[in-house]
Amino acid sequence: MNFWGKIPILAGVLASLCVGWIGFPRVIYSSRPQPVAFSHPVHAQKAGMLCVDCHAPRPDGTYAGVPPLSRCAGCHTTNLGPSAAEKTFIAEYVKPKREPQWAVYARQPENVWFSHTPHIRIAKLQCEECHGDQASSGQPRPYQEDRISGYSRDIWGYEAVGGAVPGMKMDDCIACHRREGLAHSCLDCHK
Amino acid sequence: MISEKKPGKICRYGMAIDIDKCTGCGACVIACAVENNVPPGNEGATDLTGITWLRVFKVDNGEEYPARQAVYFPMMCQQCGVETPCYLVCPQQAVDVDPATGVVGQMPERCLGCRYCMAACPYHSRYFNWWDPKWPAGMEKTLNPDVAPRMRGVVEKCNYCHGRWHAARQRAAEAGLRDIIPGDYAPACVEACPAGAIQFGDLNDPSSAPAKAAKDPESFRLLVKLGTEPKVYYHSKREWARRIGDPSQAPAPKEPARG
Amino acid sequence: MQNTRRNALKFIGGAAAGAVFTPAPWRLITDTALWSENWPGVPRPPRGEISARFTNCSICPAGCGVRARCVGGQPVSLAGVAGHPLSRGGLCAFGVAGHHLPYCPGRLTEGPVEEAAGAIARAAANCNPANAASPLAVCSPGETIAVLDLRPGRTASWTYRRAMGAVKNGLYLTAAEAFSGAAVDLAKARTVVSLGAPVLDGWGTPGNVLAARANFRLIQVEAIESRTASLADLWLRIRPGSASTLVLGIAAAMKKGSVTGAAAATGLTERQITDLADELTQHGPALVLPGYDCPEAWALNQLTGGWGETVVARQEAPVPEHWKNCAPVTRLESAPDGSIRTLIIDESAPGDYIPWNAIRRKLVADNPVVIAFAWSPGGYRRHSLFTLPTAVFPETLEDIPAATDSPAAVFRLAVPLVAAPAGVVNPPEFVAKAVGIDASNALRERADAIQKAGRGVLIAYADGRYTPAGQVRPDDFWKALNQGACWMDSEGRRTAPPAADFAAGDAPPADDARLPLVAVLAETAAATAPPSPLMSKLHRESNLRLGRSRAALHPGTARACGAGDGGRAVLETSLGKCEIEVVVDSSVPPGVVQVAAAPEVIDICGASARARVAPL
Amino acid sequence: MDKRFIPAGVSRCSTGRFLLWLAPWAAMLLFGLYCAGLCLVKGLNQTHMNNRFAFGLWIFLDLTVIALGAGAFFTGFLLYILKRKELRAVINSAVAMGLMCYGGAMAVLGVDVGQPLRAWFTFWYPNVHSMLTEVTFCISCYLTVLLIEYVPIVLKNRKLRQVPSFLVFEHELHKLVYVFAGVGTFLSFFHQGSLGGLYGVLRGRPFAFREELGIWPSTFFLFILSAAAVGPSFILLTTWLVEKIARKRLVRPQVLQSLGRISGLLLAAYVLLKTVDTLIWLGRTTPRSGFLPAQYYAWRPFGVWILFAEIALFLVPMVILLLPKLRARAGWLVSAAAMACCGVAVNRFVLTIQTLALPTLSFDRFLQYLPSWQETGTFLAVLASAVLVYSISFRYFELFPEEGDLRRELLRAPVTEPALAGK
Repeated sequence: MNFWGKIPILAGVLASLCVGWIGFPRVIYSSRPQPVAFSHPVHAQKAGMLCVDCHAPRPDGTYAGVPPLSRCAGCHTTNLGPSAAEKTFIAEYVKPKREPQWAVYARQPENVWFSHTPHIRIAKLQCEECHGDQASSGQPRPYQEDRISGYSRDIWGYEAVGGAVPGMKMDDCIACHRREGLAHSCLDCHK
Repeated sequence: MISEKKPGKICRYGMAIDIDKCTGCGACVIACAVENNVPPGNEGATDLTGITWLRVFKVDNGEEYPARQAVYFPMMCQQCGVETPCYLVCPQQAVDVDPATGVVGQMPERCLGCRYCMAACPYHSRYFNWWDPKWPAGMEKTLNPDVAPRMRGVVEKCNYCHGRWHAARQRAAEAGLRDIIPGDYAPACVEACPAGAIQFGDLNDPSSAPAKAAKDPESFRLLVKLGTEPKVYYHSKREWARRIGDPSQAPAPKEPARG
Repeated sequence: MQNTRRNALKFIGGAAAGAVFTPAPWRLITDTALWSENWPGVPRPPRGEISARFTNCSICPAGCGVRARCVGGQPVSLAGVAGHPLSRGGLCAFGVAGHHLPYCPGRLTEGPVEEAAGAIARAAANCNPANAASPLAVCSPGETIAVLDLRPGRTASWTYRRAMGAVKNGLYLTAAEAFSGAAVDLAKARTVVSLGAPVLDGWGTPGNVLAARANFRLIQVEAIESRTASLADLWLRIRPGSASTLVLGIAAAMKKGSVTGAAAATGLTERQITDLADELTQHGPALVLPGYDCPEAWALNQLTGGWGETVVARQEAPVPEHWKNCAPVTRLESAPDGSIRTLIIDESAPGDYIPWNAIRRKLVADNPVVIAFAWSPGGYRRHSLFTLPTAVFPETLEDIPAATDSPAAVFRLAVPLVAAPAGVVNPPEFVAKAVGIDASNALRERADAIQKAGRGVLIAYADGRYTPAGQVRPDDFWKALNQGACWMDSEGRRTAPPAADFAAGDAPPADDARLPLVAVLAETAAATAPPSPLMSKLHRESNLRLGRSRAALHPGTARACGAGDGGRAVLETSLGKCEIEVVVDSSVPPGVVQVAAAPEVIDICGASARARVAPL
Repeated sequence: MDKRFIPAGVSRCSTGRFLLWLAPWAAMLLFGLYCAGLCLVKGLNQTHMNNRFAFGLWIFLDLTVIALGAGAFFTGFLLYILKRKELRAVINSAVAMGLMCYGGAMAVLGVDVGQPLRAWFTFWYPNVHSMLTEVTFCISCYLTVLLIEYVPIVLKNRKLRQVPSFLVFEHELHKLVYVFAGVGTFLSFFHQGSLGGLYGVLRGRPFAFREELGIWPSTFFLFILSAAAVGPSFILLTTWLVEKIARKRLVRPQVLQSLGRISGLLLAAYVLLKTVDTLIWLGRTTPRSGFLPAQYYAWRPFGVWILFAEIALFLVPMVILLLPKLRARAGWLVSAAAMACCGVAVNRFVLTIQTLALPTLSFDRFLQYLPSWQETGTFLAVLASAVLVYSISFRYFELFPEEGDLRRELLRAPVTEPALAGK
């Protein structure tokens, strides 16, 4: 058939390429901001704190979860700075003793068994190696969640968040475990 | 995804079960279900559609009173070590045999529920989720965080309480060790048995109970002639009970007995 | 027109082709597969700090030591306490799932608290004329208010006795045990003859029994192939309900009397009976254990020489002096018929379930007031005017008296691992308050009294350390008990219990053409309380145990009744009928219907009764 | 009013009658879809399968229809590779039949698995040891081949061929038909074998387990042979059936007879090998795995009779089909073909259902299984959809290229008679 006959076909191809590459990735994730405009750099550089000052592991080395409000309130009894975020934090959370509902970027699916202990005590990994350099991450990224699977965007791995953090996808775990000769079976990490 | 260099100890976990000690109380069955977040049976569930990773069968010697005798057989996955039937047939690698522990693992999230593995298993120790898992209101608070609940339409089975294995490794790591501290890991049924009939250990370690059982002339394994090298050894002083392991000794078809 | 349509088709075709080269379709396939991991309705187990807490199981009188694995304070699994002097690390199937009880479907959480309190108060005031108009508790002289205690020997029991003592016409009733204050010492026994007692199936303290099992020869005398019968060294199958006759026969054989009658009644040969008698006398120390239907078998031990040896008197754990002036212990059957106006039944910690007609007989004819304390429906709730909800293990704070197989007195607490729902009442405190005495601190008072007596040792579960009670400060004693511990009395001089008489038990059920079968109770251990929902693993998902409202029949008998495996049917006795599900089982003797013990069943069957099974 | 779609030179019933014929099948299909929906939405608790009877009616159905569907590839193989030109008369019909069978099988498999959304994992994470992986790959590939082979038949439709580009496409495709036939033949041979292997590899089920020749259990090869042998019989049978229902001559008798002859020859080979295999299995394989052959047949209703019934259902048709005298008689020919089809059904039944019914542990019990109405309904849906699609194809496409010629001959015949007589 002649060139003009091909036009509709090409148009179709073009259309779906645009939708698939530009539209779709925006639509598939729902996004919500963190409750508080928490700034890691301020705490790390200005206050000169270490990761473990807030993200302290339990005695057995397991991760104790996002620090509770009480930990923040230890310092943030009153406004420590002029910023608006500071004011709202004190007013909305510290004063009424309301726990901020943090969204955890690195929350793995239910069937993943992960313990920080061997990764810290034996592999001697640094936080940054998996969580990325949060100390200079500035404003917290909005938490993005896959609309269908309900999983955090971060665990889709490096490429998914445009290199913002190192991979936390299964392939990334396996890659490292393979290097270390620790990949034996699915149940190494699944429960 | 089995890697070439394997640091750490290579185990072959197995069991030694003394059926002369077993009173069929069922504590192991319940402990197993509690440990592994197996839901209570659906209203429609029967002994053919329920989920019991560990099941206790009552077996009698086929005689009538007064010669009648019975033993109880705790049946869990026998963790076949060679030609593992379920592992070979799974079309999409939802089953694997861990070379470091010898445990046959089942990945519910990878399983598509074709049930080919169930047809392949000679011990019927694989179970299918015919219903959506349901717990009475509030009871889901008592679920074990070390084991992920399964969804409808997938196969599950005994994996020697893998949650406990993870926990033991966690404790080892706490002490800076790669290998599990000896004796720190045992499945729930072993811990629960009030008669101490179920013993657990590493077949590679000659001092372990299963390794000893493997040499004991009064020990036997079920359907061992199939050549799948099961890792569960049963022990009985009674000759008729030992013969049960071999179906060519099976009694003629008779009325069903409970179990 | 034709043309545009063709173009549209082309466009769609192109789009379809193009889509393949975008991430969209592939990502959608992946995501839907991932979604099936979080299938709606699959719960997420809560995470949290993992800790171990200790308590004692109060589901049955054994009171085994329990180690609870808790996540964020919530127990997620229970196990025995290794090295426990009595339970020896053992825990039965019911105990292993004990932490599910609060979530049993049908759990009671609300009840007519005020009305019940009023009724008790009025009755206690012995019909104050002011209330004469009220239909409740209008009692004439000679009528009484009574508490029926299904598990005597608890501190709660003392509170009830005090309460009833404070009431002018109060009565404290206990279940029809042959006698209390006696214990058996399995470790001493070489020969154990059980007349239907589920020795290896929940009798006494399972861990203790299994530990002693290797050292005694077990002879099970029972009509059905119970779990114990099938595992005993010797099983003597007798006619259902003929155990009492056999007891007398054995006694006669020991005195070299005639056993012909007994042989005829039980279906055993005379030889078997005389041999049994010889076993008891010659291979001592021997122990005779009574079953559900022949309490008088205790008395046999007086003839075997086991009296004071394998059956010993057990003194009770010390109690505060000021408790002692209280109502005496009255056995239910010795209470006059038609005398009780107001009856309070505490089944929050159940023992043996007493058939309702045995209780009903004692009540006044015209609208008696029955108040039941229960955490689950299905028990005496069916017969009571008021039912008050109570806490259940592991919500309760209560003590567990020594089990039958513990020669020494013990004191241990079932401590709350989870909070009880709002609206439940504490039965003893409730009754005490209603009659105007304060018992809110009874457990602590008891503990102090025990500690003050200075006898025995305190065994802490967390570290397994034994400390003489005398060396512990009262507060620490109480604290230790609340963190999971057991006080054990020191081994005193062995004394024989008071003499027991051969009170005739129930006669074997008379033949009845209309009722061709004999109903025999099975699974009598933990008969009253409904078990964890997870018990379906033993009841339905594997027929290891006979589930509630199920009855096992021999294939032949089933055919004769026209009942098929798994079919619904009606079990009928002279006392009534209830619906059952039939299980065909070749191990059941012909002519017998083996029915799982449950309140509604015990109400119509007792220990054994003539019955018929008719399919629905 | 649909006349313009009906192929030239053939007669078809009125639209009304056609719809009347479709109606009951459509109803059956709807019911079946409802049943399948129940199984998908409420889960497989709707079936009577259980942990012991993990496979049921559906797997039996799949194995059987795929064995019968083998008629498609084998006829193609005979026609295009072995150049049996007379089979051109039935090839289109055979392709349509194959499409029905394989399509149905795939659809049922989609309902049979507990998590259909994950079915594609088999392609992404295949386990090379698993026979089911082989089956899944081959069947889905061959289904595609069948579709491609079916396209020309559709495009040849009187109305569609008016579109010039379609005509070109159809022509191009037709040039490749030999390639597809070859590929299809290979795939089919392979997955028929894999289906046999499916049970033959079950070491845990001594009743099904067979020793290996090379890397495949003997059932692998037996299934190929039995499918190849019965395929032509099935085509023969269906063609005859269509003739009866449509009340028309569609092919020349020689075609059916040659189909029968081929079927007979292959049946002979099959019966021989099957017997040898059975003897080895009972005499060597079974004792080795600690079982007694007697145990297999100790349970009612599966007595030894089923073993002999299976063999007889192959033996008898073989004899009939090999004797030219009997083959010449339509009655004998067709009933022989029918018998062979039953034979393969019984064979698949024994391997699937009896295998699962038999206990392996000595204290285990024999099981009975009856499909639930939901299972049966889903099964009927496959049947109904097959009939529907085939009827439509038959009405609008040239499933039997010779039909037109045969009709013309018939019409001409009475005219010529008097003309001759006139001389």
